[in-house]
Amino acid sequence: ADIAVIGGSNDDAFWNKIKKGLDDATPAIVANGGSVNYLRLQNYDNFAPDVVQLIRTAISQDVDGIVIPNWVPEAEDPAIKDAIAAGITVILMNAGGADKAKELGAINYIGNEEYPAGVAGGDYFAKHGQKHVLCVNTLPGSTNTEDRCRGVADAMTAAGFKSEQLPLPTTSFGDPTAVAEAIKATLLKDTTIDGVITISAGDADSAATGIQQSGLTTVALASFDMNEAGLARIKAGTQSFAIDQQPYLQGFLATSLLASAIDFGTSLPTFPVLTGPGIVDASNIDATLVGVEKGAR
Amino acid sequence: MKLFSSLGGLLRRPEAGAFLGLFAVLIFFTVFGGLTFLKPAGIASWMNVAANLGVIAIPVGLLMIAGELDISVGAMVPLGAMTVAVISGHYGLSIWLGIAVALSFGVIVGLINGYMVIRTAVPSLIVTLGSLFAVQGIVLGLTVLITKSTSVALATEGSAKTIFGDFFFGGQVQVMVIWWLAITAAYIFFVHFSRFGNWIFAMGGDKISARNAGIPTERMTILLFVLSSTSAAFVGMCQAILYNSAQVAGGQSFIFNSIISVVVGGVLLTGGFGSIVGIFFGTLTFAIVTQGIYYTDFDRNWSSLIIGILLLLAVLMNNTFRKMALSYAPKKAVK
Amino acid sequence: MKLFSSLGGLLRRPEAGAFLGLFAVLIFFTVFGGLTFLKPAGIASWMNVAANLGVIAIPVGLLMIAGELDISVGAMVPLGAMTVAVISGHYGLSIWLGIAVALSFGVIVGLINGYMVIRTAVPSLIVTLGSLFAVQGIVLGLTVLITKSTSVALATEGSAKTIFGDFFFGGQVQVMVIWWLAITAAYIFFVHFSRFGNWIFAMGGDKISARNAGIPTERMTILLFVLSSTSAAFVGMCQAILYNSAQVAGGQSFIFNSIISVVVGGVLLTGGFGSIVGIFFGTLTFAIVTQGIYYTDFDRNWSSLIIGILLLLAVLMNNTFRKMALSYAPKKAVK
Amino acid sequence: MMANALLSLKGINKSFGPIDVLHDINLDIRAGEVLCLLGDNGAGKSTVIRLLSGVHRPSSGVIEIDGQPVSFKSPRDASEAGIATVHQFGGTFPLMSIGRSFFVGVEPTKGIGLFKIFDRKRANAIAVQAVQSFGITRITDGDRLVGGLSGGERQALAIARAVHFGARVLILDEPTAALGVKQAAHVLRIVNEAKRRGLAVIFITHQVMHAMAVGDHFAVLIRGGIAADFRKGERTREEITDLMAGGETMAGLEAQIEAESA
Amino acid sequence: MMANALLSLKGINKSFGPIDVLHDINLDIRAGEVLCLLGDNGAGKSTVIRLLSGVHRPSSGVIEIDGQPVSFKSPRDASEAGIATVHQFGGTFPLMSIGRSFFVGVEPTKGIGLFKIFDRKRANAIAVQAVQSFGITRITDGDRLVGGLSGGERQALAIARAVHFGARVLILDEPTAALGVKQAAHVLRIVNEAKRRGLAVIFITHQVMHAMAVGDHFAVLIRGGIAADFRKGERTREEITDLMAGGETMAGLEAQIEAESA
Ligand SMILES: Nc1ncnc2c1ncn2[C@@H]1O[C@H](COP(=O)(O)OP(=O)(O)OP(=O)(O)O)[C@@H](O)[C@H]1O
Ligand SMILES: Nc1ncnc2c1ncn2[C@@H]1O[C@H](COP(=O)(O)OP(=O)(O)OP(=O)(O)O)[C@@H](O)[C@H]1O
Ligand SMILES: [Mg+2]
Ligand SMILES: [Mg+2]
Repeated sequence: ADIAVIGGSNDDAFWNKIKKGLDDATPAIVANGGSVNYLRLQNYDNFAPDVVQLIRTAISQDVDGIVIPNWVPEAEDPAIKDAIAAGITVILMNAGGADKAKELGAINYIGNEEYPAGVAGGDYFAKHGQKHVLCVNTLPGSTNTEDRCRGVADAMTAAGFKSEQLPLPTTSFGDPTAVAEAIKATLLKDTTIDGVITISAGDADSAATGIQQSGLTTVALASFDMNEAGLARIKAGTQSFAIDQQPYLQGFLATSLLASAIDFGTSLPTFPVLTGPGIVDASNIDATLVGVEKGAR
Repeated sequence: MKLFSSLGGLLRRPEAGAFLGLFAVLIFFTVFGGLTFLKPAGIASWMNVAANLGVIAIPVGLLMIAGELDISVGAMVPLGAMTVAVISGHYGLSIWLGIAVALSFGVIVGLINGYMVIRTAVPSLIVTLGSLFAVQGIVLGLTVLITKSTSVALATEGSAKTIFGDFFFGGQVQVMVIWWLAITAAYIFFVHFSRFGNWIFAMGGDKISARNAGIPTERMTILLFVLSSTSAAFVGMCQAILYNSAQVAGGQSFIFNSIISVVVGGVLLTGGFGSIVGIFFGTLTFAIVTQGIYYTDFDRNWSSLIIGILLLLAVLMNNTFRKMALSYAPKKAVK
Repeated sequence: MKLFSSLGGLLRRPEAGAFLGLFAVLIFFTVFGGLTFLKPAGIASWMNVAANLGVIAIPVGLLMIAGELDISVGAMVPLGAMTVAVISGHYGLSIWLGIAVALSFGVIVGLINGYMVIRTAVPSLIVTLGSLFAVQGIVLGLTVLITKSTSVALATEGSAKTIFGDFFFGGQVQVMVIWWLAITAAYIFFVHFSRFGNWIFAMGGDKISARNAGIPTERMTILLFVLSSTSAAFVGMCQAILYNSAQVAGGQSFIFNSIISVVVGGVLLTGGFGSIVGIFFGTLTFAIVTQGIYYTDFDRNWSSLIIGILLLLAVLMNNTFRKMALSYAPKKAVK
Repeated sequence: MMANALLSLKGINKSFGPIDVLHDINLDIRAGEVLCLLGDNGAGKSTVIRLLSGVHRPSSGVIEIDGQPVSFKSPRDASEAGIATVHQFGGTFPLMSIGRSFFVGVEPTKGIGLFKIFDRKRANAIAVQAVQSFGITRITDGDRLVGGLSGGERQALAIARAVHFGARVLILDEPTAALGVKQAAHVLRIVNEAKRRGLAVIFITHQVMHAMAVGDHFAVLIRGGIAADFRKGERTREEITDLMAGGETMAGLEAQIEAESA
Repeated sequence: MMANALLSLKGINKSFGPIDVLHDINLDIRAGEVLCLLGDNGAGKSTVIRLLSGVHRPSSGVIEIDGQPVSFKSPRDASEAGIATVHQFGGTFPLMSIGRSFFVGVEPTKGIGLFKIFDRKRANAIAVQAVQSFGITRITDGDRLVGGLSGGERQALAIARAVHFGARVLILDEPTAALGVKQAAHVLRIVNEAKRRGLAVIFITHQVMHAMAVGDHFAVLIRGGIAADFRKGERTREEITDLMAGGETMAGLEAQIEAESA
């Protein structure tokens, strides 16, 4: 089957693991006479219109199936309906949820959700003794990053503690020093903060320096998603955990399930298929590192 | 109307190079992207992108011709989108009110930009940079204050949806394409046929001489800033209506993309030279390059590289072809 | 050396306005940010940001003085970081080799940019935009190809860490600050005291006359592009060593931030006028404005708005103060 | 017999910040007369012109038209009062076509209402004809870019423009400086023609011969003040030359140079 | 008695794309001689200059120095061969100081090795002195920006620069066009002085008087070709005037204008 996969910017570490997943699934699909085309956003600047544009592009290519993350339902739903109306099989991945998949007529939902991932992080903090957590958002205004911070905040509040967001202006996006210094300044200003969580793995590298600079060694660090340096910190004990949604599985499963459904009429009884949130901390770090070696985690 | 007297004259026009560049990338993607790229659905895919960009690129290009820059458009797109979403979505007021307010915000920011540029000696890059940040801050702050969220839904029905945010032609082509073509035609008239166009070119060529020649340079500058920020608010508003939702973030890519389209379209960065048709071709070229890549088999990890090289080649072709054409023109007899 | 003969002369210098702007934002944040902002840790916080930006802003400013633009720096920062991380982190080779290769990539991209600008008639904005995309594509493609990841860790010990990526002064101040100060001093000499500076100003003032005056404008243009992209690669490399990790994404903010710093520092966007000290003050101003906000009690959702307004005011103050000072200067006796 | 002044400057001073450029300038310009404004480099001639054409405003003093004080807020005000000026430099737009450059700000249009369109053909025809009437017959295509013209050709274009639009007062700041012998002669003829049509002309030149050929009335500026103000025939050529040189004795200058060169 | 040519043009043609600007130009310029290049606007005088100063390269033909063919790849090559040029427009940098503008490309330095620093004081002193030696005594501060000078002052600065650096050949393209009577006289004196020092001078002007005052040798360009080439005294002033006007009869021009003006 000819499959199109809509995805995030591919200089984004997270989406590269999804891409690894679908790349690994591709040979089997090609062997059955199909193809896989990854349509990725250039950036997240003009989010909703760009995503819809990609869905329309996929429809125009006469594919048999599309893997779609339903980030902005209000915007994407009409396009997804059009795709299904055009006879294309759709599977939702990474964002959307089971209810949405049923509503639209997609064959399944594979992934996790940002908000529960945030809640999982907040719970972890609350359980491990943090009372005031700062959620560093380098992309304020984006739905998915806002949801993450909101989840953390809700879980902390539910446990009787505090959490707030630190939105950074676009001038500091991609400048680790600016991010690190912003975190340091916030910690210096409010010394009750004892936990910091960043919306991406790269920002955690800056946050580690910011915390170290502030001299407040008791501040616990965590991140959404993970990278090599972050895992090294978890192993060394300078970062407490990372929230992982196992993107490799999302890409791999979504693509192969979709192709198999089209080519062989299979269908999975499990609905939805959840791949996260998983927590990576000192307890499971070594197994994770093996996957990292191969570019899947 | 006999506009060009010879091939040489034709190729000396500002849009000639842009056209050659457009032609080259079309060939490239037809070869590497295959037929789907040229099927109606494929064409719609880059036309839609070009239309949204093009409505903003033309006034940005006019400002560049007049010797100014406007980067605040990057914040005006979300402002336009958020305004209509908050008024007509969150508060549930009439969609027409939302549209009117969104557009008037565009006019107001444009007036502020324009006044600051003419009243102070601050370069327009910095003035509009200031308003870029300020408007971004206002959109984020107010939206969170009002809706406690950074994403607001909006459901539009009826004629407003049809006019501003729908698809036609088998659900493929955005109405924005029609707006873009109509607006382009209006600009062509305004810039190349009415007297105002002459004023814009004169302002970019030599602002002091233009003022000395009696051109109301200040009023024209303000007008152009109003045009660009209102156009950006218009595009944001239409996107919100089309996609039924508005986000606080976003729109920043319009800053660079519009400048790129304008310069690829043959407008001189330093002002005084360019054409609407050129900007039109430049926008199309840019849209084809960025969208066409999805129709090819190249590994997506390398797509930025390919876009970079193609853009460079398109602009290079501009210059080389034009030069070649000029020097191969028939020699005049020696007098 | 008696550099200025009067207050008027002092205020007519390109850096005077920048200095007043700097002074104003310092006061603002001392009032609203309180003491933490001025404690060593607070000062270090904006000095660190300024240093990383400043090393790139100065050569970008020199290019602007010479009438060119370089936006490819936005891709050179990750290129420098990734190169050293892949060579010395992923492959585990000597850190010095990583540093050498990172810097030579800077030189190579600079040479390519420079050659393309002088050999073709394509404006440097477009040339460096092409290389911005191309280098981004190469960094992404190669990194994923080699490491199967977009984020590479790097652990550096010993003298390389001390020289390029460490903190001093009680672990607060990045060594980059020392580099910045040293490099600024070198540039001040190079631009304002050696003959080369004169050439750069002449090129920006009137490139044809400069060439007619026998200045090797082409070699100077290439040199300046090499300087800017190597500086950006240098900053990226140092950041990778400091943060023990490199990402494929990022660095784009350096494009706008460096241009803003340069223009806030009093460099004319159209070339021919400016000063290194001005760029230095401009960079500091920008860093203070963006970092100072974290020391205040303003709601973070409004920080973009405050940054926008402060930047505008800083630049406005530049102009107003300078004008006022000039017109209040003592009148000469009527002859 | 002497008509009333069309344009008068009364006690005009002008300073740029601390620099005094003009002090106490009093001048009358009459219709049908040519005023030659003479003076050394930097004497302030162009500054006087800039005041009259609305580019700068006087620091003090009054400009009167037909005895009524006026205040030009912009060059547009001056051109609406019928004053057309060729400034010393500039006035043309290198990247615009000859026809468009000629009509900048006063474009001829055809059609009606909102759909008035710029009449390119007529603009080109008028511009080319106006330039050719200055003896520059090489220029036949109004679509050519101004940037491709020689220095003199460009100057002729600017003058042709002012003459074409000069309603009551025509101001020429060193119009013959870049012109060839033939073109300069044409400019002088045009000045005479304008005078005969009843325009007031202000003519700035550094060439005594050109000044003597057309001037009715001469004013000499020395360091920002009027050092002499006289009518045709009241001074000899040698006296005028000396005045133009800033009051220094220049008599026998040419002879002296001839003698020096061996 | 006639020395060998220092600089020769042999069969030079030049076209820009389809436009032929110069055809078959042959000229000899000797040390200690002033060649006046005359001709109408657009005749091609500046183009000849641009070939000699390395700005353009001839389409065909040879430039020789001391009988050796040379090929200037850039203006730098020409100035290294000892040719200093004041181009018709430009040559100064509005936003630079007088001292810096004067020495652009040939900055005086003090100190040694890597630490050679631009000698601002000396540059300013030399520049101010050179400009003042042209009679423009208003300029005393070498730190002033060029943009603030009057047209003539700027022109004087450019000429002063070329004279200062002119090693063997000094080329002046309409140097007196924007100058006052006094300053023009100074330029003519400077030309004579350069000639006496043994330099070859090429002088372009539209003013017969200036040409006759300094020229030893005259070449007249008409529409890109050499129409006449003669030495001092071989033609009358009237004949030269006619040639400068592109071959048209201009005799009695001034008389005619005088007569026209009533
Ligand atoms: N905007 C300005 N700011 C400061 N000084 C100025 C300005 N404009 C002119 N000046 C000065 O005023 C004096 C007179 O200048 P102006 O241009 O009027 O001279 P001019 O008589 O036209 O000379 P020229 O014959 O060389 O054209 C000069 O010394 C000049 O430097
Ligand atoms: N780069 C160029 N491209 C095309 N045509 C040119 C170029 N440079 C000059 N010309 C043309 O060549 C002719 C000669 O120009 P040139 O500048 O040499 O004249 P000139 O004799 O110096 O005139 P003037 O006395 O007005 O300065 C003109 O018709 C001009 O339009
Ligand atoms: Mg003047
Ligand atoms: Mg010439």
